[in-house]
Amino acid sequence: MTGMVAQMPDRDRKVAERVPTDWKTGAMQTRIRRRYAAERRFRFMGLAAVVLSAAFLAFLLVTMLAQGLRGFTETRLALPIDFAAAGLEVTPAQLEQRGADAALASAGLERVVDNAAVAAFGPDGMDLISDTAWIRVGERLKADPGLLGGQAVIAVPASAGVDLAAKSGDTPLDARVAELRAQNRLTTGFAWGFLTGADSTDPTRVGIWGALKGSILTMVVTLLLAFPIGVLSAVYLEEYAPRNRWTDLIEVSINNLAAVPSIIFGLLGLAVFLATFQMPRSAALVGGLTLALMTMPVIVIAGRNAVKAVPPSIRDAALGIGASRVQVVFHHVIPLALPGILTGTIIGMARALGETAPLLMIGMRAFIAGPPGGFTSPATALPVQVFLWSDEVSRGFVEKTSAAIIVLLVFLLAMNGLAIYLRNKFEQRW
Amino acid sequence: MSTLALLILLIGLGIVAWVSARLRLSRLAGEERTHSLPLYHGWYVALWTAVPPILFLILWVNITPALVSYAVIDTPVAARILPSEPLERSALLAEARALAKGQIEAPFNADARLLAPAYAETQSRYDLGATALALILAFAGFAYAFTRVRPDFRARTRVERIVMAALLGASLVAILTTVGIVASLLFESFRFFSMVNPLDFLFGTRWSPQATVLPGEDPGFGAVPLFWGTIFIGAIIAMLVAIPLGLMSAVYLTQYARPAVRRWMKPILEILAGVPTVVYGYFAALTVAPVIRDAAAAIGIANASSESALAAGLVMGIMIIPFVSSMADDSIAAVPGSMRDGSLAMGATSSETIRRVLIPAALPGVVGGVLLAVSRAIGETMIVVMAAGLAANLTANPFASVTTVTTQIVQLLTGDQEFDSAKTLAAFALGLVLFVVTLLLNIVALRVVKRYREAYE
Amino acid sequence: MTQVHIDTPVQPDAPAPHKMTARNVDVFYGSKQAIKDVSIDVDMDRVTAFIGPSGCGKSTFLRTLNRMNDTVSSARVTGDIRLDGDDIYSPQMDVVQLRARVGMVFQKPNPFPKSIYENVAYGPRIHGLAAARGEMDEIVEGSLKRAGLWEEVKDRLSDSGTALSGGQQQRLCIARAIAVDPEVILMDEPCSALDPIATAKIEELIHELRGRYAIVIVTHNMQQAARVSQRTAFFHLGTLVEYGETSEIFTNPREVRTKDYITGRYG
Amino acid sequence: MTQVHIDTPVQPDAPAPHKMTARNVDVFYGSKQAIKDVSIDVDMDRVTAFIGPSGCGKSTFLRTLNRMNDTVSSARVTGDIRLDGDDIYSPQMDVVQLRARVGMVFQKPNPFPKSIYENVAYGPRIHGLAAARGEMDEIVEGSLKRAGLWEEVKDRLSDSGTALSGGQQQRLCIARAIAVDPEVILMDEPCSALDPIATAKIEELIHELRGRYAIVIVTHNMQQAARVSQRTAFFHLGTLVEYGETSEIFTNPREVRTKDYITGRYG
Amino acid sequence: IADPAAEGGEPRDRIRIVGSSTVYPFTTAVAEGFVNHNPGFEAPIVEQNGTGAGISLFCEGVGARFPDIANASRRMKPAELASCRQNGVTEVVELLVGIDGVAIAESRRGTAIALTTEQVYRALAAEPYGRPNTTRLWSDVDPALPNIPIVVYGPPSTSGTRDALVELIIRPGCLSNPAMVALEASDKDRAEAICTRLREDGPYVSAGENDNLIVQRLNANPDAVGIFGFSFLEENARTLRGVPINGVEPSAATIADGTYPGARSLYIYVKKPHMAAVPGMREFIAEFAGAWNPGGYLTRRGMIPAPADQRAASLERARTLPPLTPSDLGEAG
Ligand SMILES: Nc1ncnc2c1ncn2[C@@H]1O[C@H](COP(=O)(O)OP(=O)(O)OP(=O)(O)O)[C@@H](O)[C@H]1O
Ligand SMILES: Nc1ncnc2c1ncn2[C@@H]1O[C@H](COP(=O)(O)OP(=O)(O)OP(=O)(O)O)[C@@H](O)[C@H]1O
Ligand SMILES: [Mg+2]
Ligand SMILES: [Mg+2]
Repeated sequence: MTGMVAQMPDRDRKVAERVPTDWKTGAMQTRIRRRYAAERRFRFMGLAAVVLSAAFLAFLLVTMLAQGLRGFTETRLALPIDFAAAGLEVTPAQLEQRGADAALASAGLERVVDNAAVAAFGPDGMDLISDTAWIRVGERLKADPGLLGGQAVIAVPASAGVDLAAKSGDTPLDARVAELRAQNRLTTGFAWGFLTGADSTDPTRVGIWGALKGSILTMVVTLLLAFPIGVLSAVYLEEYAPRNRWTDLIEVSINNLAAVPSIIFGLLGLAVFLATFQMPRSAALVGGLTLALMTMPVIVIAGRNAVKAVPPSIRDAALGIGASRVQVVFHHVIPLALPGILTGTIIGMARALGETAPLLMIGMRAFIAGPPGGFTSPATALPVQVFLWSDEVSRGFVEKTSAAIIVLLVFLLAMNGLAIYLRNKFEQRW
Repeated sequence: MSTLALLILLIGLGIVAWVSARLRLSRLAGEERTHSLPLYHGWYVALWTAVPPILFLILWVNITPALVSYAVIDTPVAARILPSEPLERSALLAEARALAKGQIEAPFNADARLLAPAYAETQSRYDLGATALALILAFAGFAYAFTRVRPDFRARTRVERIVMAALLGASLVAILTTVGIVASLLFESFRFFSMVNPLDFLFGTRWSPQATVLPGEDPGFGAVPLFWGTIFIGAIIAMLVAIPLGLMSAVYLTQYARPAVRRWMKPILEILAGVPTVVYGYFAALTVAPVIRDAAAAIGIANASSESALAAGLVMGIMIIPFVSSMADDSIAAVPGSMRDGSLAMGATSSETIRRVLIPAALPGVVGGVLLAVSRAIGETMIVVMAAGLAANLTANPFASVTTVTTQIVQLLTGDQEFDSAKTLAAFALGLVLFVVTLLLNIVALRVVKRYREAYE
Repeated sequence: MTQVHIDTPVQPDAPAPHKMTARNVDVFYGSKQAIKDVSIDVDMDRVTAFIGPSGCGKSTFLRTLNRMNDTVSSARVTGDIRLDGDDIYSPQMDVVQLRARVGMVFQKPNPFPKSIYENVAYGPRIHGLAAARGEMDEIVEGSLKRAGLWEEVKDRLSDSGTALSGGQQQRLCIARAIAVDPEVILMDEPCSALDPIATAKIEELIHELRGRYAIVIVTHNMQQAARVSQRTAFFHLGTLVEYGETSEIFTNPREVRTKDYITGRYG
Repeated sequence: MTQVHIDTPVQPDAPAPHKMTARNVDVFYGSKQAIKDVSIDVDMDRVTAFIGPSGCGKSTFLRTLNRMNDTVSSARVTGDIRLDGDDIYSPQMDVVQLRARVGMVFQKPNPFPKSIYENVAYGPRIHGLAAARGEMDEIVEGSLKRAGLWEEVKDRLSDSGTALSGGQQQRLCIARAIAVDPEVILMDEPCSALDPIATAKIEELIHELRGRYAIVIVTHNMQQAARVSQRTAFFHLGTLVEYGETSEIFTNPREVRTKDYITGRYG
Repeated sequence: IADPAAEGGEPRDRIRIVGSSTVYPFTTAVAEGFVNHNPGFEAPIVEQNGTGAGISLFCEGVGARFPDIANASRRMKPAELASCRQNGVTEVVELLVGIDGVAIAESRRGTAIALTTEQVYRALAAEPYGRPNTTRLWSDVDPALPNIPIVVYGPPSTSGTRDALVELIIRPGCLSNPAMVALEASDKDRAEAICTRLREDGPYVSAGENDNLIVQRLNANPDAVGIFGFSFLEENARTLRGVPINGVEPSAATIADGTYPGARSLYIYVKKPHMAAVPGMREFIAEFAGAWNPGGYLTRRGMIPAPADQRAASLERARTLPPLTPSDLGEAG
C-alpha cells in the first residue's frame, strides 16, 4: 500500500493525456454498423448450421420413408383353385390337427397351386405367383377346411417380378402386369407377412420378425449384463473409489472402452467367446455379451455423471444423521441418479441396437430362415439384416431393405425419444 | 437332483436363514437397542448360508463333466470301445453323454449307445455327491453365522463389506475387458508378425493381401493406404463437414436460440448420432454416392468412382455432427458466465464475445471433443464398407475409392479365405493398430478436456 | 498468536464434565493446515457460537466434531476430541452411532426429496428407533413439534420436503436431526440462506432447544452470535483467537483482531 | 412503503444535471417483480453505494443501468433511465455504445483467459479506439496505472490474467473497464471475494477514481459503504427504503428498517 | 480341468452349412424350401465363408461341432480330400447341383466388344507373360479392339468370384501361351504368380462384394466392363449385355453346355455319417435334388441346370451316397 502511494505522481501525469472518446463521429458510426453486420452474419451462419444439420436428418428420414413404405405392401394375384378336382390327399380333419403343415406339404399342395396358376394365367403362370404362394393357400385352408371340397379364388402373393412391375414399372413384366390389372386380378395389400416372417431368399416372403426377435434377445442379454455392472461400477468409482493408481487405471479403461471402435469388440468376441469359451456361433447370447461389453462403459459414464449430479448436500444430510455410506448410496444417491442412469442406459442400448460390425465378426450374418428359438440358437439382428438385404441380388430387396430400416429407426427413435423425455422430465429437480 | 432344483433349494434355505436370524435377534435383544438393524443380521446369515454352496455349485458345474468323463473312461465298456484318437474319443463321449441326458435320439457313432448307461450311472452318483456337499456347506455356513447373531454384533459392517466387494468387482469388468481386447489382439498379431515383417506392414504402400506369403516377395501387406484412407475419410473429409457444422450449431443453440428452440433442436440433432451406421451406409451407397458421382461427372471429372471417399466422408461427417456439437456445447457452457458478462459489459457484441472470448476459452474442450469425434470416425465401419469401397488406393482425390482399416478387418474376416492364414491374422494386426491409435487419441483428448475443466473448477 | 487458555472463562464454580472436549486439534487438507492447535469445550444447556472471517476454518472445525470430515479424502485430523470422555477418533468408535449422537444442520437447507414424514422418519428408521408404525408417527410428530414446524405441516406430511419454503426446510432439517435424539447439535450457518423472518424463527427455536442439547452454531452474523449464544469462539486463519463468554467477547474483546473483526474493519 | 422523495438530500444548492437518472423503475423476472418503483440519481464525482439484505434487488437494479439485464431473457424493465438525458432503453440507444460508456466490474474477478495486455486491450480493440500499436500500448499502460496495477505487472504483461492474485485480478478488471474510457462505473460487490488487504487496495482505488467517473457500488459490508461512498441507497425486498447522504443514513436513519439492518437485526 | 468329452461339442438339432458365397443364394433357397416343406425341422444355418475356408472347416472332423455340408464353387482338391480323411472324415459325398457362370458384361449403351481369354488376361494381369502391364486402352491390348480406356469392375481379392475369374478365364488366357505352360513345368511358383495376379494400377477396379453396385457403375459408365455372377446379368438383362468370350456369349444355354469359358460347376459336399445323426439331412438333400431341375426354383434364381445325364448321376448319388475317393478327383482333375 505504501508502494502505491509512492507512484502516484507518475500516474497522474500520464493519465491526463487521453481525450474522451467521441461516439458520434462518422467513422465510429460506420464502425458500429460494420460490427452489427458482422454480428448478423455470424448469427446467420449459426442458424444455417443448425438448419443444414436438421435438413440432412429430415432428408435421410424422408428418403428412407419414401423408399421403404412400399416394402410394407405386397401385390396379390387372385388365383382360382379347384380343390375338389385337384386331388389333394388331405382330409379336413387332418387340417385341424397339429401336423397340418406337414400334411399339406406332403399332400402336394405346391403342385396343386402351380397347376392352378398355369391353368389360370397360362404357361407363364408359375412365374407370376410367388414360389411360396402355396403356403398362403395352405394357411387359408387351415383357416377354412371347408374349401377343400370345392373351388375358391384365393389372393396369393405375386412373384417378385410382378410385385416390382406393379409398384414401380420398368421391368420386363410391365405389359403382363398391365394386362392382369385390366382383368382386375391384381390387388395390393398390407404385407402382414413382413412383420411376422423371418429371412428368406424371396423378397415377397421375407419378414422382419426373425431379425427383430434376434435383436430383442440380444438386447435382453446386453441389458441384463451391462446395466447392473455399469451402475455398480459407476457408483463404486464415484462414491467409494480411493484416488490411486488402480482407480486411475479403471477410469482410463472405461473412458477408452467407450470410444474403442465397435469392430474391436467384435474381434474380442471372436477371440474370447467363440474361440476360447467355445460358445455357439451366431447366437444371440454371444452377440449380447459382446454388445454388453460395448455398452457397459457408456452406462458407467452416464451413471457417474448422474451420480455426480446428486447434490453433495443430500449425502451430507444423510451422513449427518448417521447413515452409513452404503445406506447413503442405496437410499439416496441411486434413487436420485436413476433417471440420469436410465437415460444413459437407453442411449447405450440404442447404440447397441444399431450396431452391426461386431455382430458380423461373431457370425451373426448367417442366413436363418426361422425366428431364433432362444438365446443360444442362431440369430441375426435388425441392422445385420439390413446389411445383408442391401447386398441381395433381387431388385425386390431394395424396398424391403428400406422397410427394415424404417422398423429399425422406429425403434431407435422411440428409444431416443424416451431418453429425451426422461432427461427433460427429471432434469435438475434440486 | 438337478442343478436348477438345487439352486432353488439353496435360495429357499437362504430365505429361511434370513427369517430365523431376525427372530433370534429379536429374542436376544428384547427391548435393547441393537448395533445393526435386524435386516442386516438377516442378510448376514442368509449370505453365509446361500453363497458358499452356490459358489461351490458353480465350480462343480464346471468341473463335474470332466470328472464324470474320466470316471466313464475308466469303466470296462469304455476301455473296450473307445477309439484312441482324441478327437473321435471326445466326440463319442459327448454323444454318450447327450444320449444319457436324453438330449439326442440318435448318435453319429453307434458305439455311443453302449457308453450311455455308464454315463447316466456315474452322473447320478456325482450329482448325489454334489447335493450332499452343497447342503453340508449351507448348514455349516448357517451355523457359523447364526451363532454370531447378537445385539452387539456388527452385522451391518459385514454386509456392507460384501456390498463393497461386489461394487469393486463390477468396476473390474472394465479392466478385464481391456485386458481381453489387448490379449486377443496381441496374440493373433504376434502370429501375423511372425509371417510378415512389422515394418513392411506399417510402412509398406501396397495393400493386396495374399493368403500365403511366398518368401522373397512383396506380401502386399503394406497398410499405409489403409491408414491414409482412414485418415482421409475420418479425419479430413468427415471433420471438414462436422467441425464447422457442429461448432456453429453449438454456438447458435447455446448463445442465440431461444430456450424453446434449444430444447427441441438439441435432441433432434442428437438423433443424427443415434441413427445406426448401417442406415447411413445404405443412404451413402444408394443416395449420396450416385449424386456425387453424377456431380463429379458434370464438372468434368472423368472416372469418378461411385464408391467415393467423399460420399463416405460426407455422410460420416453428418453422423459426427452431434459429437462435435455436444462437446462444443459443453465446453462453451463450462466457460463461466462471468466471462461472457465481462465481455458484454465492455460493449462487445455477442459474436465478438463468442469469437474472441468464449471460443478461445473453450478451445481445449472443443479440441478434445474433436479428437474424440475423430476417434469415433476412424473406428466407424459400416458406412465405409457400404459406401467407400475396398480399393486400397493411396490417393488424395476425394472422388476416388479408398478403403479404411475397419473395412479391411470386416473383409478379411468375413470374406472367402481360409482361417489361420496371414490374411485373417492381418485383421487382428489392423485391429491392434486401430486400438492403439484410439487409445492414444482418447488419452490425449481426455487430458486436454480434463486440464481445461480443472482450469475453471 | 497467543495461546488461549481455555479453562478460565468456562466454569468458575463447578467441575461439571463437558459434553465434548477438543484438545490441540489440527486439521490438514492434504498438506495445507486449515485448523491449528484448537482446544474448545462444548457443554450441555449452552449455545456455543463460532465466528470469524470467511475461510478461517469454522466449518472445518465444526465438521471434525462429528467426523463429517471423514468424507473428504484429503482431510486429516490430529489431536484429541472426546464425547462424554470417549475418543471419537478411536477405532472403537462407530461413526454411524457418533453421528446419530452428534447431529448436524447445514448452511443450505437440504431436505431429502421425499415426503416431509419420510424426511423426519429416515433417521429413526435406519437406526431402528421405532418398532411399530405408531411409534414412528409419534417420533415424527414430536420432532416436528419441537422444531416448531408441526402446526405448519401437519396436514401435508406426505408433501415433498423440498416444496417447503427455505425457512420451513431448515426447520425440517432441524426436526430431522432431532428425530434421532442426538446429544449435540452442530449448525453451520443455519440462517445464512434465509430471510429475516425465517431467521428470527430459527433463532427462537435455538433458544428453545438449548435446554435439551449442547448446540454449536457457526455464523457470519455477529449480531446473531450475540443474540443466540452464551459462549463465542473467534477463529482467524485457522487459529482460535479468542474464546469466552459471549457478553465479554462482544463488549470487551481481549484481542485486537477480535475487536477489528467485530467492528467491521475486515471480513 | 413510504414514497421516498429523492430530490431532497441530493443537491441543496445547484441544479447541475445528473449523470444518470432512474425514475420509477420496475424490473420483472418473468412474472416476479424484483424491483418496485425505484428512482435514483447518479452523479459525477460521487460514489453511490447500494446496500440491503441478500436478494433485495441491488444487483438487479445495478444491471439495469447498463442494460446487462438484456442478457437475461426473462427480465423486463419499465420506467425511465437516462444517461446524460438520453433514454437508455429507447430503440435509438445502441447498447454497445451504452456499455462502453457505462462500465461494469463484477463480484468475482473475471479476467479473460488471455494475457494481461490483451485483457486491457480487448475493449479498445473491439471499439477501435486505438489506431496503431503504439497507441494501444499507451492505453493499456494508462489504464493499468490508473488501476494501480502497473508497477506490479509491467514486467509480465504477457502472462495470463488468470495467474494474478484475486485482488490483482479485480484491479485488472477495473483497468479493463477504464480502458474504454467510460463515464460511469458500476461495481457489484467488487471486494466480497477478496481478503482484507486486497479490499483495502480496491477501496483506495475507488477513492482515486471518484474524481473522474460516476461510481456506483453494491456492497454487503456496511462498514465498506460507510468508508467509500458519499451517498447510500438502502434496498429491501425490491423497494428503495431510504436514499441519502451516507453520513446521514449511518448515523441517523429515518426508517426503522434501515436502522434494524444497519445494527444487524436482520440480513 | 479339461473335459475329455468337451471337444465334441453339444449335440445338434439343425443342419449347418458352410462354404462358397456363389452357392450360398441357392443353398439358402433350398434351406427355405426345406423348412416350408418339412415344417417339423429347424431351419438350417447357412454361412458364406468361401469355398476354401468352407471345405477346410468341413474337413475338420465328424461330429456335432463340425458342419454337415460344404458348398463349393469348384471341385474339392485331392489335397483337401486327403486332409478330410486325415481328420476322420472318410465318407464325403459329392453332389453336383448346377452350373454358374462368371459373366463379363457391359452397359447396353456402350460400344459392344467381344474378347478372348487371352485378351482379358493381357488387359488384367499384373505381369502379362512376365512383363509389366502397360496397357491403358483396349486398343493397346489388341488394335482390333475399340479405342476406349480399360475400366473393369471386378470382384475383390477376398471374393470367391475372383477365384473363379482367375481359374476360368485368366489362367487359361495365360496358359494359351506355350512359354507359360513350359514355365509352369519348371518354376511353378513363378508361373502361378504370372498367371494369377491381377493388376492393381487402376484399370482393374476391385469393387465391393456388393455386385449390385457394380451393376450401377456399369450403368453410369457405358465404357466400363464388369465381372460378376451370371445371375446378376440375368436379373439386369434390360440394362446390361454379356460380353462374348472366345466368341461365345454368356447365356443359360452356353453355360450349361460348357461352351462359355466362364462356366463352373457348383457342388455340395455332404458328410455321410451326419446323415443319420443330424435331423433333416435326408429331407434336405431330397429338397435340393427336387430344386435343381430345369424349371425348379433354383433355376428361377439364376442357377443353370446341369445337363440331364449329370443330373441323373447326381440324383443317384444323393440316393446311394457313395463316398468320394481320390481316384474320382484324379479322373476329374
Ligand atoms: N475439501 C477441502 N479441501 C481442501 N481445502 C479445503 C476444503 N474445505 C475447506 N478447505 C480450506 O480450508 C480452509 C477453511 O475452510 P472452511 O470451509 O472451514 O472455512 P469457513 O470458516 O467455514 O468459511 P466460510 O465462512 O466461507 O464458510 C479454507 O482455506 C478452505 O479453502
Ligand atoms: N435471472 C433471474 N431470474 C429470476 N429471478 C432472478 C434472477 N436474478 C435474480 N432474481 C431474483 O431477483 C431478486 C433480486 O435478486 P438480486 O440478485 O438482484 O439480489 P441482490 O440484492 O443482488 O442479492 P445478493 O446480495 O445476494 O447479491 C431475488 O429474489 C432473486 O431471486
Ligand atoms: Mg463455512
Ligand atoms: Mg447481488
